[in-house]
Amino acid sequence: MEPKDIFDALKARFGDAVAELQGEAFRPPFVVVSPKSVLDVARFLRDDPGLAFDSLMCLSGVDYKDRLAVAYHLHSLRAKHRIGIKVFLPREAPSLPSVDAVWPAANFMEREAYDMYGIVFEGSKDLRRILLPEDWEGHPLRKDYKYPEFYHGIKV
Amino acid sequence: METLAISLVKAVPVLSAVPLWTMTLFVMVAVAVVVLAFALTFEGVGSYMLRKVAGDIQARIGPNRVGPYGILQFLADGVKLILKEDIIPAKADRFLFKLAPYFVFVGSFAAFVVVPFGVGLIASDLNIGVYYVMAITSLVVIGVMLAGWASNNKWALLGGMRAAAQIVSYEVPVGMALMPAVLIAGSLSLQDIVRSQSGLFGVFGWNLFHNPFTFFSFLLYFTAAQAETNQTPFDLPEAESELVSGYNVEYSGIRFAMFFMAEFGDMFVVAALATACFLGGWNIPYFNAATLPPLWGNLLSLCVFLGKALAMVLLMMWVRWTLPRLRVDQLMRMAWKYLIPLTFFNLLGVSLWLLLFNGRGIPQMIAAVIGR
Amino acid sequence: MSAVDAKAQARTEALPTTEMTINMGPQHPSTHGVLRVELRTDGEVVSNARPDVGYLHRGLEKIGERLTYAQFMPFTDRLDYLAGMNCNCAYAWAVEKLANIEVPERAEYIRVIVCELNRISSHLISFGSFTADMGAFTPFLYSIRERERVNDLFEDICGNRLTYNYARIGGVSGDLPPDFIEKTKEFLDYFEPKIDEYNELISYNKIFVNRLANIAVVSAAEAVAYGLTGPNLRGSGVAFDLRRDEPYSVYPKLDFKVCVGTGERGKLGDCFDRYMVRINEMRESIKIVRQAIAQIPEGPVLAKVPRLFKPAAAEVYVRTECPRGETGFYLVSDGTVNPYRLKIRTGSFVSMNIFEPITKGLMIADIVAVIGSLDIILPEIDR
Amino acid sequence: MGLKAYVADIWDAVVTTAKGMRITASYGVNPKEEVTQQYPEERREPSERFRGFLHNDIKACTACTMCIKVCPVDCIALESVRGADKKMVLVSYDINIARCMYCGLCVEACPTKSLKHTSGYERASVNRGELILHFVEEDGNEIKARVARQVAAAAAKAAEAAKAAEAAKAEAEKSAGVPSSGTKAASPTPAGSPAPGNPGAVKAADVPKPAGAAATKEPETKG
Repeated sequence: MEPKDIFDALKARFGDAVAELQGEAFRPPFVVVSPKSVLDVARFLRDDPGLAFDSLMCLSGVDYKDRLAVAYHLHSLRAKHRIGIKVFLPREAPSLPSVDAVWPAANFMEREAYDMYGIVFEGSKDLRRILLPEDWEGHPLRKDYKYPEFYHGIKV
Repeated sequence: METLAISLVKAVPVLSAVPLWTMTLFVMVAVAVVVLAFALTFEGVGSYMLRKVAGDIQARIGPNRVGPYGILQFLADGVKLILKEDIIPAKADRFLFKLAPYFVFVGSFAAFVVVPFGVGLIASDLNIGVYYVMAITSLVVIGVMLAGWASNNKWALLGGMRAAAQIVSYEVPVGMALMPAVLIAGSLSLQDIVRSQSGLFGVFGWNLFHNPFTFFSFLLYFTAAQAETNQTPFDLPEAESELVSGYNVEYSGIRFAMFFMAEFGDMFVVAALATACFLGGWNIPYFNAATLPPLWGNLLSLCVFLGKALAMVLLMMWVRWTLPRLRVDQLMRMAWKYLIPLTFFNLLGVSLWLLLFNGRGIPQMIAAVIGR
Repeated sequence: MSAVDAKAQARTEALPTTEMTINMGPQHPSTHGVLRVELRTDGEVVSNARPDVGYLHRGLEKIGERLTYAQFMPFTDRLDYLAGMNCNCAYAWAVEKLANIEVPERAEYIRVIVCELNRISSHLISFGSFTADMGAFTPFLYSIRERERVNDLFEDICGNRLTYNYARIGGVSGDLPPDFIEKTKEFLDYFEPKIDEYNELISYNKIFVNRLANIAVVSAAEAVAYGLTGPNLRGSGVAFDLRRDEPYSVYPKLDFKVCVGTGERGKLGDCFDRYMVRINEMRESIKIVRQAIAQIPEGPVLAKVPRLFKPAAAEVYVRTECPRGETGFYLVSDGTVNPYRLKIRTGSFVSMNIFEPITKGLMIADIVAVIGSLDIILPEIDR
Repeated sequence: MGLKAYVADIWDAVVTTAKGMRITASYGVNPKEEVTQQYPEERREPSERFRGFLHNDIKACTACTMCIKVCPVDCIALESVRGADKKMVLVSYDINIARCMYCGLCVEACPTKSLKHTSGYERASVNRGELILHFVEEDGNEIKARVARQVAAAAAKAAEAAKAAEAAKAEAEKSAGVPSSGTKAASPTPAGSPAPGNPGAVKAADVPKPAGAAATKEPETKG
């Protein structure tokens, strides 16, 4: 199915929760979804026979200076098509429901997004820092991240 | 030992002033030192041979830096291990930690007593030879478990437990697989077993070809012995890739050297038993070594015996560098479900065979038919 | 419950045995790098194996945001150092798609040749270290001997044996040396019979099969749900290979079979299947390299790309088939010289995700088998 | 499990072990297979594209700082002064081979091909100072002083030439009445300081320079 049809299917199903289709400079194109309805959109995308997005290729946090975003790249092994889902989040307390119930692959990637951007995934099976030590302050990949001077007395 | 001591006193009359028991004690110590010297040199040569054979099999060279062709490598290792710092972990059980290597070394070295090196060359010809070896080698189990427990390290503990399970449960097939030789020779003493395979029938005098059951029990013995000495298909107690290094993970310096030497001591003892019980020990085919003057007779039989023993050690090394490692439960299943039933069935077979043909093997029967 | 069981039950309550927690790693002979697995075991049986990654985290994505597109290329070798060429080319393909750069035909063929040769050398290491973990030390040395010959080929072509830095945005850094084709043919002819030798030596060995069959079985649906890719996915019977299903570069012109797990020695999707997929994939790679050598055209090897080129502001997700699964680059460019966001999704990272659920109830020796069969490598996980 | 499976199990184990041992024996017996190279004695000839330590040919180098801009880890630092003839004179050119990752990007970016890889790879050392290769043997300050003198001399010559030109022009003006032009520009400040803004660059200044720059002669190209 073409991204346009996927977007229309989602728009028909979820109405205003699905904001817009970022089409032209985006390969694969992104469907922007509101944070609250991510879990339902995800479940629909996987269970709908026409869409059948059974494999989550990549889940990544992005920092667009004025707001954060979580980009999901989905692929369907059966229907052989791809789509991107983007969710914009405020910079202060970014949080959205976790999708590891829908795609178990998401757990490690969500933990990495939490570790690097501080995005909290509610309802996640096990949200801990994955790459950095547990007691590290700050989230390095944010644009406004300042290098800490010392870590446990070791000069960073 | 007394006969030796008395013959020594006769040779040197001035010694008669010394009471007899000190003389026998002196002779015993001398023999022990000679055998210990042989054991240590074998352990060095064995480790060199192991690494050279491994190198050959794995398309590489093996040690060739210390001494010509790397022969002195084991000396270098020995000196290094002696000079290395001997660390005892902080919370280790110090006394048991120090004690463990001695158990393991004694367990493996004491078995050299009954190894039949030559016609007259045996530390002491115990009439319970095979039974004695079975008993003394189980000392190693205590040593390994102590080492595992005392080094206060989870990996060592797991290694120790695995070693306990493995060595104990493989004692049974090893013992049973040696019984056919005892049945044929009618005595537990290793010298008698070797004499029963006298060389007059040439190679066919060996127990190996006595009857199909003994041939089969040789294979079983070889497999069980590979497990008894923690060789690769069964080297779970010090499985490098799983338990970091098993029970000797916290040992260093001279204590580690003792574990290392004990392992090669075990390997030689097991190979010696195999040659003695199945491959005709020091018998030279078609030739009776006893007819030679004592010095030459002993020397020749010693060489034949060492040749066969080293061949067995080589076979073990060859298997060691080919096969992967078993898992613990598969190890146990193999011991209790495969080796033990087979050895018992095999023992039954040998005894029935001896009953039916009242003690004569296939070669003897063929010889009788041809009318030798 | 019979009386005997009751008595046994009472005794166990009287002597409760607590579970032992062992730290396997981060310095451990068979964790293929700096991985710490927290094992909660009851004796040998593992009740929970929780991986802890991050010991090798160098912050490649943060570095990517500081460097220009061309300057980040040497860092991609450090992603999966056993398959440097694949990661180089993966990054190059991603940036070329982002900036719509045309790559000359000969450069594409060279990239396919070096990627497939690197796949062979990477699978050799995974085969060698896997058998070494299972206790057989000899095959490891045979695989290293073969890999040395591939390293020599790479040294001739790009000057380095491990961190190649060979691909460039728009092509490759240097053309093939004159005798490269002969040397490669000679290597392939030498290497092909060796695979059958490995199979005879270790793959179908009874002990090896017993250690791997029916261990950590991953069903096809589970594999897809957990996002497994590459040999781990195909080991569970899903015939999905990016080189064929999402063709890129000159792969459509080359014909090769996608090797899939067949449940040869146990249930479909066990450790043995994942292992056998890698062995068969080496044979396929030989076929691909032979065809690529035959069809390679003449021509330039590097398109004209300005050193500080500024791609248009766009977001692109490009993934390629690497030996350890799919390596995907999610590039966000804001029109400046440096990438705005450079997300690297790697196969080992996702394989590590499935490690905890599939190792419940296995023994310690099987944990080593699962790590080996998933063929994870830590720099790719921690980035 | 049945007797048949039991025997089949044993038979399979024996056969596969025997096959495996046949292969290990085949390698064990023929010594031709040994592939080990005795490193210190037999040295393997690296291929001619081998990327060893960098070597910069000072005479050809025009201090254009292209290599500094291209290096991902900022391990090259150079300091140069504009000479009398407007070309840049190298005061110091250092490469920190402890940071360098031998990626070869600088060699490709060097317009005059003065920076090349040698085939040397043996330079382990205990102190980090030795890992910084200084390609300019002469002491930095002497070069600066020399260049400053040349610039001053050139400026002085230019000034006289200008005065002479003015005098000539003055007469020409008396004869033609045209106003005289401006004086010469001030002497040029030393450009080419190491690329600003990369904190990691090893500036020649802060490198611990022992008395009289330790002129470590770079090994010739064939290591």
